[in-house]
Amino acid sequence: MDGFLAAAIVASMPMMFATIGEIITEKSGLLNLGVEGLMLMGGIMGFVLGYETGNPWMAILGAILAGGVGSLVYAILTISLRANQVVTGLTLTIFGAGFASFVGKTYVGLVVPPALKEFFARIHLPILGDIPFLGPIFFRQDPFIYFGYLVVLVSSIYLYRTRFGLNLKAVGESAASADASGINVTLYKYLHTCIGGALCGLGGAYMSLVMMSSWQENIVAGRGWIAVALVIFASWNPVKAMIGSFLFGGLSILGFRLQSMGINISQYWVDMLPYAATILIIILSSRKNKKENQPPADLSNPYFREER
Amino acid sequence: GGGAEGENGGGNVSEEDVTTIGFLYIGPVTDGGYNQAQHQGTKAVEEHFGGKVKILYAENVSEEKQAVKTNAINMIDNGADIIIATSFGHMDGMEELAEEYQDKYFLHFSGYKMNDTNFGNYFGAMEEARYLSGIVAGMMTETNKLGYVAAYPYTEVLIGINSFYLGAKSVNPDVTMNVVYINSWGDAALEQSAAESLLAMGCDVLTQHADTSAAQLAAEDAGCYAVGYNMDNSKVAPGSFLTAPIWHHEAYLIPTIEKMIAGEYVPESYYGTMADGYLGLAPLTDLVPEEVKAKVEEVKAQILAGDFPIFVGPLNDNQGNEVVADGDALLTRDEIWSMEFILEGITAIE
Amino acid sequence: MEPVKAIEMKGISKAFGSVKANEDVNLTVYNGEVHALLGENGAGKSTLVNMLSGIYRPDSGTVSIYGEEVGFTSPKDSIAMGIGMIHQHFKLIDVMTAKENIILGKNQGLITRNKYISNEIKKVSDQYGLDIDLDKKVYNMSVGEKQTLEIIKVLYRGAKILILDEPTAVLTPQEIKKLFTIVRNMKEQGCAVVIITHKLNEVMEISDRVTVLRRGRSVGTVETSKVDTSTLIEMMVGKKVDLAIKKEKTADAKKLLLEVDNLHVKNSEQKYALEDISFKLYSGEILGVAGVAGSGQKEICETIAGLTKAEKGRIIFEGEDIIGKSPREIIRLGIRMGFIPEDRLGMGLVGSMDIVHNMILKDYHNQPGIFLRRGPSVKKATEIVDKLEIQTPSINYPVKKLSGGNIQKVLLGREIDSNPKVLITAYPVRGLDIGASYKIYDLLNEQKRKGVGVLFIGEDLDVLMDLCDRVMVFCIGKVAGIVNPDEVTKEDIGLLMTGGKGGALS
Amino acid sequence: MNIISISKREDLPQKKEWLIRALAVALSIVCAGLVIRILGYNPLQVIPSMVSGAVGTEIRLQQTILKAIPLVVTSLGILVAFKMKFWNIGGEGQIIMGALGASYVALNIEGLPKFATLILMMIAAMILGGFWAFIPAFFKAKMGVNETIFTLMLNYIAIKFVTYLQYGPWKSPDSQGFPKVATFSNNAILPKLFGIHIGWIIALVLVVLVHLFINHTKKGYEITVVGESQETARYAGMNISQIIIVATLISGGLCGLTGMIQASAVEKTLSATLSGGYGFTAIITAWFARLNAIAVLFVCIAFAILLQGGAYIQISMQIPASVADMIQGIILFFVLGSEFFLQYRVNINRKRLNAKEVA
Ligand SMILES: Nc1ncnc2c1ncn2[C@@H]1O[C@H](COP(=O)(O)OP(=O)(O)OP(=O)(O)O)[C@@H](O)[C@H]1O
Ligand SMILES: Nc1ncnc2c1ncn2[C@@H]1O[C@H](COP(=O)(O)OP(=O)(O)OP(=O)(O)O)[C@@H](O)[C@H]1O
Ligand SMILES: [Mg+2]
Ligand SMILES: [Mg+2]
Repeated sequence: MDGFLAAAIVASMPMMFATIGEIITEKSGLLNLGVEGLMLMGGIMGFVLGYETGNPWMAILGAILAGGVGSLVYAILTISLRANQVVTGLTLTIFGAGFASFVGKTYVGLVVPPALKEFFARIHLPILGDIPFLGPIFFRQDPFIYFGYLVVLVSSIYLYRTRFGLNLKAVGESAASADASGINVTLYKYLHTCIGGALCGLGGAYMSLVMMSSWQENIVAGRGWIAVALVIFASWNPVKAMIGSFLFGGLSILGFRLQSMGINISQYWVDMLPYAATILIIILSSRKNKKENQPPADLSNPYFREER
Repeated sequence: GGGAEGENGGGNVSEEDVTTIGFLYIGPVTDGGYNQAQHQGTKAVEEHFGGKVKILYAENVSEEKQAVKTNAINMIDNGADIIIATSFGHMDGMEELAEEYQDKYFLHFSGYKMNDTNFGNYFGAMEEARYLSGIVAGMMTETNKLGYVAAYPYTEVLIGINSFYLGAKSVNPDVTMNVVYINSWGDAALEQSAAESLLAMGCDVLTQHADTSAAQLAAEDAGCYAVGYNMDNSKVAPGSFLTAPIWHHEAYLIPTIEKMIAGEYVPESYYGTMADGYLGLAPLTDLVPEEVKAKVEEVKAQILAGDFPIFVGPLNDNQGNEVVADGDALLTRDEIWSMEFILEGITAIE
Repeated sequence: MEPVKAIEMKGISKAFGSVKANEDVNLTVYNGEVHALLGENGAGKSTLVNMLSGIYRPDSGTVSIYGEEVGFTSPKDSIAMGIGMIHQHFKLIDVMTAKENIILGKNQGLITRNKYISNEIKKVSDQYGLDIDLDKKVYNMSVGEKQTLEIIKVLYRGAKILILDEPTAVLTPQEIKKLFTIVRNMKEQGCAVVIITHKLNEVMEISDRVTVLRRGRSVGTVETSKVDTSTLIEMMVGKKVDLAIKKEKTADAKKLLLEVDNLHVKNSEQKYALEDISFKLYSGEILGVAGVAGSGQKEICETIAGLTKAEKGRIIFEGEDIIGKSPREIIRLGIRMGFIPEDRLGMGLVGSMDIVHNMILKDYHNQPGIFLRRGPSVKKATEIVDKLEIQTPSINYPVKKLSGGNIQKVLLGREIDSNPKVLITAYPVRGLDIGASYKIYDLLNEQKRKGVGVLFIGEDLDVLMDLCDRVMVFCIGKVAGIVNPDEVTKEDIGLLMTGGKGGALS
Repeated sequence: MNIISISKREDLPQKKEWLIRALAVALSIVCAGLVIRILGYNPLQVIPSMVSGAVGTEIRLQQTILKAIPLVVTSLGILVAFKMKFWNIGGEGQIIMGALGASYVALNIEGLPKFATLILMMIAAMILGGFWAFIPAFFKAKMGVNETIFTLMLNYIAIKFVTYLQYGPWKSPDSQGFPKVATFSNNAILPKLFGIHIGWIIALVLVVLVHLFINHTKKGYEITVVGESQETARYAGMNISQIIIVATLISGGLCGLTGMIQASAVEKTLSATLSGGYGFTAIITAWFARLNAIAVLFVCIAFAILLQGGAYIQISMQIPASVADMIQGIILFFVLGSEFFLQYRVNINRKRLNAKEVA
């Protein structure tokens, strides 16, 4: 059981990074549907830099840069040039997939160098790792996952406890009001879109560097889209995003566990389960129509100060 | 404009004695599995014919028929005389094109359709090589539990599962096997997750019938063994890779293309065997002890001799029903390809 | 001693595309002065002050604050210079608390320190005698509370120059009084205040000097004490006009049109928004509705129009009970009722559609067949544009691009065109300049003459008393009284609105 | 200060609008060329080859049109939903479900004349596709559930479901063990006209019908009003739930019809891959067409040229598919960016610039 849950956490990580990335992006009022493309770009650039340099930090840097630059393109188009966000996001997905596939051409099937493997090996955390039941699930994981926990923590504090988080929320709720309050709306939007993109890139890199420890064509396989859905599931809260990702990660490998234990339920139905569960949850969560659970009010509206 | 036409529409100006062959692949030719194996065959063809053939290929040709036909037509537009499509879902597209382009040849791998004039298909008795690789697995396992990562539950995959298990069982009567279907061909992460589930259940030798090397890598991480498929991946997963049942597509393609160039090809439904050299086993790696190698060689010799049926009765399915009676055997391709069962000793959903 | 020039704008021009919103405008405001900006709708008042708040940048001209020439590139720069702006439309974040709104965009360390900040805010609000619940969410606030919040927000930033763009448009007389106390308070502390309002009595009451804008140009600056309202109007419009509401008595044979009886309506939070409302509306009268904002005005309109479900009670229109009927059913019954909702673009009109397509909004479904016939509405649109003198490039122009007054005329025109027997209007002159407002009053009086029963929801008590035959006063969802304006004073009505006793009941 | 100022354009003359568009496309091609160069190919060969590969010969043009057909029909479906601000990104799933409906008829109903069979298939496709859009619409209308995610999730469920049918209960006994649904009988296959299946006629007719529907019918008017403001629709006495449901039924129905066309005319069977990404691409094309049905036709043809051109150079120049994807992405980025210059004017204030230099 704890083996399954530990594996569920691994399976959830790519989505968790991407979901939090998308939450931060959406908090600034931008709906970036290019998550899938950003994850692929981060995945390949992380892998290529890691593979070529053998340096895990370079790998991470590669992923962050790829996600950051990809979302910068999105930001320029949607923030400064006010292009439609949905269409730009879809285009980013097309581009990102092409980019990753092209750059990754000669890397498919290659395995990360030993230095990286070692760096990203599981670490049994002292004390925490020995907590009964929870320890083996949460605290005997790889450092990337610990970094993931940190991202949840830091982003929660950032969003809910700092003035930057407050300002960010204002930007997403009403760019015009935030602007009138003296907040640099454009800067906030750019910055958080790029941070969000970088996190998506890290989510992709987790797949290529740690989870698979090899590059495979189309490695992300739809997880970016799930992340977009999880944002709503999580009602823009990083902690809930983590829980949602765990749930989704768990559901995505549940069928395999059941199969290997010889429990006879059709994998086809199990395959549908995470999607059906997402639907169920967004239906349930929309019933208690709390204002705080709603999308940022200014989401996907372009802002131009002189416009009314 | 017109100038560009001449430059790149090379088809129209192709010299008489150069034959252009177009290959359609379902994935990238560097996938470390199915498509790379196909492409190795293609390169062998190119090498064999030297300058006499020109190869065109398209990767990631989805099984949407329009995509299949568009790619093939673009190849014909660029002078292709022979189109070879390599995924099951490409079949119907080939069938229609064969009708539309009577003066071109069409070949399809892993299907069953053909016509009398210009469209044939080819496939192989992979159960032979699977059986051999099963022997390796059966002898290498210590927990007596094998794990099998499979794409979808249907006949082709069932044949693989059962033949692999029979091979293992022939050398290890206590062996059992768990199968996990992932309902996908090329999703590496799913293959890996499935492999990890199997490892968690105590399986210590894995194999897969899906397109990537993820299961082998997962086995390596867990310190277990893996039998691959399609490709010799001894370099990808040196710590786990034992062997793999593999295709030698060139063994069929070279003579067939020769016939086509000569205009002597008569469509057939080719079903290659190890004896034909169409199928084989990747060299057993150093992880495999000598006695295993010897056993494999012994059975291989029998298979090559052509008198070693794989599915010999009595066989029960995992519901306890007799599926092949004592003294009976599945001998013909048709008999084998109506398989709908999973053998006793294998845990798998239906 | 020479007073300090807080603001000096010289030769300011600003164009939006081909629209010259400001042209060579000059404005000087001194410390310790309340300076009113006056002008018709679209004269360029908001544009001018928005250049002080850093929202717009002037195309040419100079802006000096305390004698120092500035070039604001964003509101941030303006705030830093001590300018606090209260915009025509609230700039608040709905889902945040009062406190969060106040500290938005302020530099004060990384982590928000709750206790400390609350105390700071308290200090400021006490200083000006303002009162606010810091933990209340904006979406739970009344308009008055929001206005107070905006002011505290500005004061908390230590603004020395306060700019108010039509702050009184949505306030009750009591709230306006409170606001003016704060303004005087600030003035006494040496701050400079710029205030924009269309209500001349307010200009006369609060300001020291007035600058008048006309069509983007500054017409001149005068001392308030040295002019009267008609002079100001003349400066604004450019010619002498006589503005007065002529209340006409119509023929005595009044017919009962609408009877509301024992009406109860709940709001979305399942509380009673309307409780035991009963009144009668006769033909040829204008029945005014007065009340503090949010006392049930919106609900009474929407319930009569069939948009909100009633808990119990009856609404009898010429003998027919229409309670529980949808708007479509009401129309089907042949009941001709016009409704001008409070939120013009949010409810009454489709902003992105042109005048033609807005004309058919309520009767398109009476057309036979599945196709939409435009012909009749083209004619109607042309007529209405003509008759109401709507300023628009063409009848095929999206209504949201029209100015507020013209938008209102389109809506009113459509509703009147349907020959209604009852006309419900909610705040029809909100945000309109005097000229436009009086045009609307004239139109309503014309309807009254034709025998229409008009229910007029208003906020300006002077207007209510001048225009209406009877005034129904709402207080927290109940009818506090129905009075004859000739027999009561403004103060009486004010008392009724706030639940105080007294006033002549009719 | 104020050296660059941006202002909204009033009414851009048509001529100038097209000039800017053309400029954007030209610029995007130049940039795509640059990228092609960086990737190690010769843009002077690649780009002309793309164009000639899409329209150079009759056969190529046919391929382009075959791609445009499903794109046009799906885009029209997406357009109807988007008009109402119902963000339907479930086109893929609706296509698949439509194909499923059509296939059910094709495989199970025998003995009807060809025409009747085809009509019945279309109806079934539109019902199932419509139903697949109706589910999220229902929840949106009744409970305000976010439709973007709902429709997206339903894509996956539809695809998994049809995969299940293909590998399970609907697997043809004649497919010799392979996972394949039976091929349709000739009765269930759309005929051809001028060498291309009559899906092109259907698409053209639908362009006109949808244009009429949106702009000239009462329902179309209602849909636009509801999209603009539900409050206004309520005020006007419209039955909002009913309008939402009708619009999504039409939207999903049109996507479903795409499924029927692809299943009947192209695949001639049901397969889980037949949606071919059209559901997503149609969002892009519908948007570029500014939700105008007539423009959809042209935008989709332009996009089909991009798709076919991309496929063609993969073969003719043996460029990987990924490069074609990247070129597509770059061109779209530029066109997206250029929209800005159609709506805004960027003024460079010379006077100030000079003043600054002097200072
Ligand atoms: N966003 C916009 N885009 C284009 N034109 C606009 C825009 N906003 C306003 N206008 C133009 O400005 C004119 C006046 O609009 P505005 O909303 O400023 O009215 P106003 O000055 O408030 O006048 P009033 O309230 O009396 O109607 C309109 O006729 C319209 O043409
Ligand atoms: N953001 C904008 N975009 C386009 N035009 C604008 C904009 N803001 C103002 N205008 C134009 O400038 C003119 C002046 O508008 P402004 O809002 O300053 O008028 P105002 O005097 O404040 O009117 P009101 O009394 O109605 O508030 C308007 O008529 C409008 O045409
Ligand atoms: Mg104004
Ligand atoms: Mg105005």
